[in-house]
Amino acid sequence: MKTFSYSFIFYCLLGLILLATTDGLAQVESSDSLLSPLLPPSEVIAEDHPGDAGGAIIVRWKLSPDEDKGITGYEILRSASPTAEFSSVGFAATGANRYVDANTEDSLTYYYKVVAIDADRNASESEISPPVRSSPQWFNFHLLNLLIIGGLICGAVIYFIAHAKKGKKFFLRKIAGLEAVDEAIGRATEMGRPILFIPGILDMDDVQTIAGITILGRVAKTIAQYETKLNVPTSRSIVMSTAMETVKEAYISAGRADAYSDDFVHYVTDEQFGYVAAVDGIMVREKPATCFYIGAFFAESLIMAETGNSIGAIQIAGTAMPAQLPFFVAACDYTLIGEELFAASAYLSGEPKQLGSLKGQDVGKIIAMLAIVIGALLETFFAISGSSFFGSLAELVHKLFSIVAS
Amino acid sequence: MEFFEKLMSIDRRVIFFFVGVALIVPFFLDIGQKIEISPEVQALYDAFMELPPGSKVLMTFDYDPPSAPELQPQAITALRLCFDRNLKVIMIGLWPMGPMQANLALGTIFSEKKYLDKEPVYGVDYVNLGYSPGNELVIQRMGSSIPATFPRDFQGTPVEEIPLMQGIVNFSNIDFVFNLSAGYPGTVEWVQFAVDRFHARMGAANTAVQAPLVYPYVHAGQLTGLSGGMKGAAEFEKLTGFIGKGTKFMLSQSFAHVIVILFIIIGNTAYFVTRGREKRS
Amino acid sequence: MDSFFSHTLAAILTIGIISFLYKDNPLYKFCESLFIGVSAGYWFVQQYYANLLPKLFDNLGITRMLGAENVPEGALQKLFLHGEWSEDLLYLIAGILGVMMLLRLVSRIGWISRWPMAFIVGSISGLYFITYFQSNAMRQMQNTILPLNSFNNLVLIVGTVTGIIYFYFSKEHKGLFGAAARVGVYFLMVTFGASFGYTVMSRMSLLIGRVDFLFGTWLGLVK
Amino acid sequence: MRRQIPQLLTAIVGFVYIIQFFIPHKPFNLFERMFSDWFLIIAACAIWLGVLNLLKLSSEKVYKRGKDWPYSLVSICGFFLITIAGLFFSGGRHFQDPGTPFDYVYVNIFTPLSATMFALLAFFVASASYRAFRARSKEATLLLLAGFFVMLGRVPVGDLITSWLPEGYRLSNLTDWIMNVPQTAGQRAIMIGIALGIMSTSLRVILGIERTITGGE
Repeated sequence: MKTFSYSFIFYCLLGLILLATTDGLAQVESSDSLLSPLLPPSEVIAEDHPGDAGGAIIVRWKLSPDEDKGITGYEILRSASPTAEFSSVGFAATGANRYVDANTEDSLTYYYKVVAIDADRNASESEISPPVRSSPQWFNFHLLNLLIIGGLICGAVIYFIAHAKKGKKFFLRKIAGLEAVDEAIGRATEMGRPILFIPGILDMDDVQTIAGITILGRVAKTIAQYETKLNVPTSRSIVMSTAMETVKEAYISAGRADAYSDDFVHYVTDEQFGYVAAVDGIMVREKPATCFYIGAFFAESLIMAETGNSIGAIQIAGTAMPAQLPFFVAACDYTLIGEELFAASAYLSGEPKQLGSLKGQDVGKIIAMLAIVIGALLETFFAISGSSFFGSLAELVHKLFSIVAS
Repeated sequence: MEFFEKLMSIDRRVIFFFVGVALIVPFFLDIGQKIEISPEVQALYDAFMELPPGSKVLMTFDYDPPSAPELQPQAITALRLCFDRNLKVIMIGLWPMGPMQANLALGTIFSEKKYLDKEPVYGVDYVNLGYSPGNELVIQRMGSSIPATFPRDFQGTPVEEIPLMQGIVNFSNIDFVFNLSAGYPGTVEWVQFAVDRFHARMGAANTAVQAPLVYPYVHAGQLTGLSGGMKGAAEFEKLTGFIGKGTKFMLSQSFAHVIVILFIIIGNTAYFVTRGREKRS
Repeated sequence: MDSFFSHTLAAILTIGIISFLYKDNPLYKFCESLFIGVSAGYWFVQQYYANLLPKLFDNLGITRMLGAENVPEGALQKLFLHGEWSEDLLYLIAGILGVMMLLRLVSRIGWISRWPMAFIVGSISGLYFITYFQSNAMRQMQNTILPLNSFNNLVLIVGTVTGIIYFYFSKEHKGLFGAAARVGVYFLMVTFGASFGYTVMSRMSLLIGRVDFLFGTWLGLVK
Repeated sequence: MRRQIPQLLTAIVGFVYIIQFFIPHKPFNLFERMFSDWFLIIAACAIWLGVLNLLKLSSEKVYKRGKDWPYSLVSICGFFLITIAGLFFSGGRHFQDPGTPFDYVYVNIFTPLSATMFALLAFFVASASYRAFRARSKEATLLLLAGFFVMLGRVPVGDLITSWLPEGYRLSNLTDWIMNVPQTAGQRAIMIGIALGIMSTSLRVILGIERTITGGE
């Protein structure tokens, strides 16, 4: 079979050369498709890409019947008129039957052709698609499931916040790291040493930093009641400004505006390791009794936590950076893991409204667990019985949580 | 007896000292360590050796200084192999610092005596086209035109004026791609675009952390050879017969690793001995 | 000679930082202070050339107004010279917010700096709300819906579900629920141990690079 | 007023950013794309605040001859050294090109300092694992075992010790299994929790229940 196709190609090429030498006018492109042993893709349809801001068209086609005979992919050609010249807009790999042309003008009409190509650069063109225009939409229906589930979780959070406002009390389990906050502040006061608070190294455009600063606000309120020095070096200017405002506000609301000083919060440098060098220096020189590391951290997490450990400080860390959690867990006394970091400010505030939102968050967890367990069971039943009923149910659950890119 | 209690709360500087020693000593050791060659590195070496003189090799430097200890020795070995076999080298980088690493590697090689007399000629034997932003899109653009993707070299010379670049249009004019990768964009993207889409022949060197993610491509035949981390560097050096820093670095790393593991064992022994004693009393 | 001087400078700084491992000392203090100053300056210059100049001044056309001919016309020129509306005009909002931020320096109207802060906090809350929900929650849930037909799948599902139970806040971790939460903690511990062990090797190679600089590049003891 | 307006701004902007995700139509599609640029511009303006703060504290120390004041002087000099080099002597926008004074300071001062600080991790990883990897409790034992096996499985020694086992059952395979199965499960639980935590925090901020930052109790 293989030898046959090779000899076929060989004779085709030989014919091509003869044709070219005798005629002298043979164009390689046209003779290429003329002599191509490939069958073209068929039923090329082009449609507006749904759920976008316009400027994109999806092209679909039926694979060439020669798909398994060495086709290496499909070239997508486009033109503004069926009679004008077509030019290439992209390439799709073997087996692909769709391509998104994300570079269209909404005001223009387009025609598409799909060309199957094999390793020897043989090409075979499809028919031309019907005309198509791209346009923008007002709602992205691909995200409907996201809206439903997200809405459910939001609804739960808001419901429990409202419930809490009416005075309903919820049980909340203890979080060791937060139980320790008061003790840690008290200890610093007893020892007459400062408290160091590191709000992470990212800027305010990260929610972890926002969570870190809110916790700083709560902690500062407690510190304000003691004569303890607070030291907050920051690695971003906006974080510095925000932290200053927050700490000031905390001191005012604790009735200790007199004890506040702008020097509590200061900027060091935006550079990750320059900041670490400075923090390490502060640690060994000022010997804080308590260190908080709350926010977004990268490789510096362990450098700071180990230095803090060497000066015998109580260390409370909290981050949602999965890669840094192990280091904090290893080197700190308490670590707020992921979600606990975001729950911390609500816990520390003690306000019913805030605590209500945590209850709402738990509803999200129930949804997640149910989805996983039910989905897995359906999949299992399907795998065992092969029943299409379970199959379609399982697919439904999958779909409910799937994220379609386009 | 007190010994174990002391061990429990050992001064961290003792640990620092041992880690430091473990890292430094191998630099000055000249032991002919037995290095077993893994099939992946052998395949990489063979791929270079199979190229006829004058073949064009595209080397992509997709890493920055923090990963240099792992990848620089491999870059040097590969470059030396190319120059010795009279292969032409085109260097690019998908990471901004990549082309700098390429120049550093060249600097290291050209300081050797062997090349002082017969230094490869820039523009003829090798060229550095610099960095181009755009991650995997760069590879895609190179698939249609390399000169359009890299219109000028590192020093700003238009590629049309560079002899080595004459006749190079896209991957079909490149005989072998050698990718040095420390993450994204890197080997995964090169396989997906250059190999799967444009049918380039390719081998790669990766950091130890990256390598496991890339192994499947070797087994599937998409990658012709892979050298992972310092161990890969050492194997590669052994195959080329030039013992460079990769071998020393690998020793350093293994020593340090063993030290850490030893300390964990010591710590636990001390813990169990002291706890056992507490229980008895 | 010049490169020996630069290498010696770099080597002294390298040794200065490493000396911190023994204890705090004047050389470290020097390196630290130098590092703080130089890196703050580095980012100051970077911010100007990488963000302020191209994103604000170029896009709006201020650079061109000030006489830079080689920069294309910005949004303000398009608006006033040609009467064209351009999306880039929205950068003006960012410019105003940036100036408001700087008004902190004037203590009498410093409160106005809360506006850009509120803007940032609001937009980040909105953006993260949706992106994390999509890529962290939905995607991970979807990936975990697997048939229970292999040991690995079973472990994955049990680990994920018990892990979520550990994070559950509004129910006491007692009885069966407590047992599940404890299993969740075990999974978290394995996770932490494994990722810790996984990174040890790459951390070593960073130091090898510095040692190589000291003994190879600088002193030339290692070839 | 001073308190209400920021809160209102937060709420409106936050809400717009949530709904823009579902609405691909103009002008909503511009917001997400523009935000990162806007933020960078605000940050680039704000760095003046940080730098002035740094210079103020340092010069106060020098002026008052506070403890370790000469080092503060070093910081100030370092700052002006690279800033003046970068802004005035390094060819404007090409300030980072090789050979400029800015580049010289970057390569010979900034880089070694930063790389060495990063490299200290090698030591700290060792001392942290010495303390943390101890079989003190059930949890700690699991931490220890997972860490230990993964560490061993990633060096040649690991497979050497277990070379008597059939292929596929050696230490490196165990490492892969730990990383791919239980490790992944734990990470997923953490990630789902983080997402829920962020959603709830964002809602609290947007709804004005969490006002620590936007001001006012």
